[in-house]
Amino acid sequence: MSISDWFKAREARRYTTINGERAAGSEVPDGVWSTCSACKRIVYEGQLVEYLRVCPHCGHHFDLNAFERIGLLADPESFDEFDAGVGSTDPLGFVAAKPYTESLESARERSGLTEGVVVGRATVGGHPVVLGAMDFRFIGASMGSAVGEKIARAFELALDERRAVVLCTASGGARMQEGMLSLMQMAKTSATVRRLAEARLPYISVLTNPTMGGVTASFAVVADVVLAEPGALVGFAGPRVIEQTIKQHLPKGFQSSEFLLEHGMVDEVVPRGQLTARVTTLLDYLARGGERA
Amino acid sequence: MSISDWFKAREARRYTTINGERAAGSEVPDGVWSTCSACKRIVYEGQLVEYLRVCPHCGHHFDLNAFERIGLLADPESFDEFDAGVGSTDPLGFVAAKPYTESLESARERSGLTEGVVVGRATVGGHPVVLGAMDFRFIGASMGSAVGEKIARAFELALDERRAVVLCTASGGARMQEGMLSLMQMAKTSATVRRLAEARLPYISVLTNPTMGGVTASFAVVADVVLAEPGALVGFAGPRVIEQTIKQHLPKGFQSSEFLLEHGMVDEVVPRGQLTARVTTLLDYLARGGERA
Amino acid sequence: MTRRYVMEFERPLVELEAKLEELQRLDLTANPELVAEVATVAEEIEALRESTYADLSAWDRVQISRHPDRPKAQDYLAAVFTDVVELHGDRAYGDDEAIVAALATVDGHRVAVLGHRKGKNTRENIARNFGMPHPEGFRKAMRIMRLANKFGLPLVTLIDTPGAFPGIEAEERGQAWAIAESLALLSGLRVPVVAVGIGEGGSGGALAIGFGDRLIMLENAYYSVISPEACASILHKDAGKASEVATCLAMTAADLAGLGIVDEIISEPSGGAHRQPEEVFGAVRERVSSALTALAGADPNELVRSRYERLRSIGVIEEGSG
Amino acid sequence: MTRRYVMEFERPLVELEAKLEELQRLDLTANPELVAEVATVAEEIEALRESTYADLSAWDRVQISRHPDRPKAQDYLAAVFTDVVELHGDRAYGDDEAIVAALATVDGHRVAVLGHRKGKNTRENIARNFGMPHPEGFRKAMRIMRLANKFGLPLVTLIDTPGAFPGIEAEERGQAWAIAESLALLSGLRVPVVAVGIGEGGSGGALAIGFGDRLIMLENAYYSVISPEACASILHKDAGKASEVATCLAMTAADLAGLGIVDEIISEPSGGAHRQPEEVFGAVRERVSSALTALAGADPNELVRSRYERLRSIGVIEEGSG
Ligand SMILES: [Zn+2]
Ligand SMILES: [Zn+2]
Repeated sequence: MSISDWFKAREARRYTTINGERAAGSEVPDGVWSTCSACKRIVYEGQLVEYLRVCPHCGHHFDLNAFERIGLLADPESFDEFDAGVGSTDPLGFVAAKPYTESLESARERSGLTEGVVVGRATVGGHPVVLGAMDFRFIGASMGSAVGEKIARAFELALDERRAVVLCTASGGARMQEGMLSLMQMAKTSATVRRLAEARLPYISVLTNPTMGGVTASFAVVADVVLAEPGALVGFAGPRVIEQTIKQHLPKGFQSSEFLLEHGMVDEVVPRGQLTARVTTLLDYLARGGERA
Repeated sequence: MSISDWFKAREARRYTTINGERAAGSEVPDGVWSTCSACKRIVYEGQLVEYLRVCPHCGHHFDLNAFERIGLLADPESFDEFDAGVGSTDPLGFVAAKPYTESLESARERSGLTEGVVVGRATVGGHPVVLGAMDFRFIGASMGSAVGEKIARAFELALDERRAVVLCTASGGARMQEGMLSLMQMAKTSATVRRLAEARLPYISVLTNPTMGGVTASFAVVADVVLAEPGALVGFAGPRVIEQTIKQHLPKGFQSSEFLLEHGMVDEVVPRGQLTARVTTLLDYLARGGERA
Repeated sequence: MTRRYVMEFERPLVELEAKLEELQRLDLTANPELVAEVATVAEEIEALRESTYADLSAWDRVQISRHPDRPKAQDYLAAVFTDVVELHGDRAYGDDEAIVAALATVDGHRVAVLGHRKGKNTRENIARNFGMPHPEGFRKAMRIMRLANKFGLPLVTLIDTPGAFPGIEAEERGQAWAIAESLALLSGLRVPVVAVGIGEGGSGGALAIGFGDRLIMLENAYYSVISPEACASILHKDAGKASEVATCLAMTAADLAGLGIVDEIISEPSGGAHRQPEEVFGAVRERVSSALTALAGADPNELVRSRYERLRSIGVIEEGSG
Repeated sequence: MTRRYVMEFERPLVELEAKLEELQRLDLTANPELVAEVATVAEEIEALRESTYADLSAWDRVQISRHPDRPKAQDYLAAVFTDVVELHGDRAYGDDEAIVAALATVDGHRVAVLGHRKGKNTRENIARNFGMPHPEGFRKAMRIMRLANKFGLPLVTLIDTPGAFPGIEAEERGQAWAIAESLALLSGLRVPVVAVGIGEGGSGGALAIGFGDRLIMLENAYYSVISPEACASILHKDAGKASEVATCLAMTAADLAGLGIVDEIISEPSGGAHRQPEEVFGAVRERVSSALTALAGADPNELVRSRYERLRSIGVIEEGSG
């Protein structure tokens, strides 16, 4: 499936089409619209496309899926996916509430993806990169064997071909249905990042909403430059786990991108509209080094 | 002058000999004694020697001069001083309140030293090292050109002869009478430490009372293992400067060795009686590496 | 008498033992009819003890791994190692007592040691945060990893934590960042790394110091991507299903040996390591020493390469056409 | 009209200028006798202006270096550099606004930039702590030094701080440790380092990012082991003697060029850089670019060696017999 076909199919599923009923007191025409989860106002599809799925009223960044992210960053027609068929199996025969195999199946059906991350070769601002994006719709883009394997291969391929790596992360954490096989992906992916770093090839990560747990605590944050989208939730422990542990409510904005910036954890919070230009400029510095521009 | 001669001459000047008068209500015999600055109790010289100049009543560590420190750490007869004649001059013609040359002269007279640090070859627990100790009596063991030069040479010689470095620090900071020549010694000495580190030769520093300012913020703390004597005052800014800046009193124990341990800055607070054994054990690990003991 | 800590699965046994004790306190000469009963109960106890400790479930082992009397990292440091010098601090923020770092010698091998450190009592546990490190704990560990690397000291790690601490300050100071950096650093150390699971192996906080060229686990230690309670409350909305989930998660030493993640299992005395600690210390000393001997003299590039291959091979996937 | 900030040594001139302004406000056609006086005052002003700004003492220059309108690091970033991407944070504790870090391009040279950052007004100065970094500021700087080193980007530093902050939290988080580590790291970078003194060069907090392969200073910048006020209050028990002490400390660009510490001096417009910032920006661009061009392509080992020799040669000693 080409990216543009994929986009169309995806969007078709996503929009709510008004059937006669209108939101009370508002002037919604017949057509396609969404409700902003932050300001609760209605946003028309045309606006959303124009604003890269950022709410024109309040600036809230709607979640993007993997191919939307890639479409945003990759130079036109430059993305060439690899390892699209790599998927997790059910090595532990895991059944709790429902079988893991069922979760995998329904995730594949709903998303059209084999796993929670999409990786490929691309150029960004003309720089050859390995570009990857996680897709939260796939079991929360949790990292099991397949996500870990695809990330590891992405870094290895970048090392072989002397490319930079650009990753957009989004994940609920480790995929518990694969037990320790899943936890060990944290060490495995971090080890591949280290090898890229030793080769002095740049790695830029873009933390998007939400990036939590074992993904944050491994390959997501050990990049040369760490960017974050406005308002993304990023952290190690989930807010509910923390609240249960410390028996108190968390302050507003806790674990947001802006909170992380203040605490020294990310280089910059970059609005979506500026992201591609920013990544390009960073690659100008890091992928070409210090010779004259 | 041999160390033992030096010790005798030094001690002779240091003791207070009681002339008829006795401390009220105490049973002080004729003889040699000191008053502990921490608990104000009287300590007899015999006890002080036995306890390595640690108060037998309260454990307060009396300041030691450079040769006392060296005598404590070096294997008997192993210390061989170098660069004893290196001294600061007065490159800026500095006069404020009194001429710098006068300060240098009187420091030399009082201490019997040419400068605020003594360095030499030695063995410690059988390990060949470069051993150095600062002497607070010499203009507060402040770091001017000569202290910086002696420290730099100490690290260079250790590098040449593949020795470990063990330094006991004590300093009021940079020697302001040498202006920027003094400040630059911070960069110079830190650069020599870095070279030793690149050669994977160990450097152990022992922070003693007081170690402040430009000495703390350069060669004193960038050691592989940082030890501190109990109750030593160690920091960057002096307590009075901080109090003036923040307009409040400092908490008790602020900038003490124990405070630094709690805040992660030193590896261990080691009572003087255990120091030589501890440094020896550390050298066993670091100077010999990981082969079998 | 201190009340004995009773694990769930031991309860029937402990109740029977209590009954026996009660019987024995009676004057048996005055109650001759009880003599037989005492003998019967004693026999029952023997049988029950055997069955109780013979076929432990994953959840039983989780309880043993959390037993308050179970030997802790500092007990191993005292019993298995000699010439121990503890090193403190991350040189930036604090000294996290939930991580212990030391230079130490085991059976003649000079090494650096890192471990999660739980307390033996409430006071200690509060100081050590129940063995749950903050970021500065992992940063202290990284400092010691670099020291070991610099001076060619092999690294031995002792894994025993419920997990990295989930708290406000831990997040503020970059818990995820500290763990990730530790993983990357540990993967590239040019000295042998021997990791030993001695108790709890809770998620990322365990993994941060919990892998290497060898992974040895005590029989009743666990190592898991998530605590069974948390897993149960997410998947079943019922933490009470932890026992069931523990089995699914394949978190015991035996499970992990089956998955090729654990290299060696050290068997424990019946009932757990706390019953005969000396026996366990001896076994750990022997296994760690053997592993260090086997790894000694390895070319650093080869060590890093083979550790990478170890990690790289973990995971079960299928390759579809995409 | 905003009240103009007046430096001590400018006061006589400013008073005379005020007088002239007053005179000019009068109706000179009604007071023809004043015409001559206006001319006289104007002449006096010209003469006084020349003498005021001609022979500046060290203390005068200290005041210029602290002038609130003096161009700050961020002004240089905006005016001298292009394609600026600011990078934030130390990845461990915070983002210290008293240090600015960026990737930037100067006259075609892609570089990393570090600078002390003061504010332009009270609000900014509070956020930036008047340009006095905490340890996390130096740790951010170190992170960017490592980044520059990794990717072969030369480093340009802009020095402008009263000093590292002397406060409780700064000491708690290891102010001395952070500075010392920064000194050691900077000394060993395998990329060209060009340091530029643009304002205040206060002690260890300046030095932490304040030396390299070239040290360029603006004419009225200072660089000193201690502030003249602090030095005077220690040695004279009288901070009022700062003016006198400033001369003793040999802290001006000219003094330091004489000592061989400063390589180049960029002259400033009469009265200071704030009078004609564009002129200064142009000169800084040109000198930094020249220095980078001269250092470009140098062998990294040679760079580190020659930087070491530079540092190593600083100091004046006598070699006695001991
Ligand atoms: Zn909105
Ligand atoms: Zn005392």
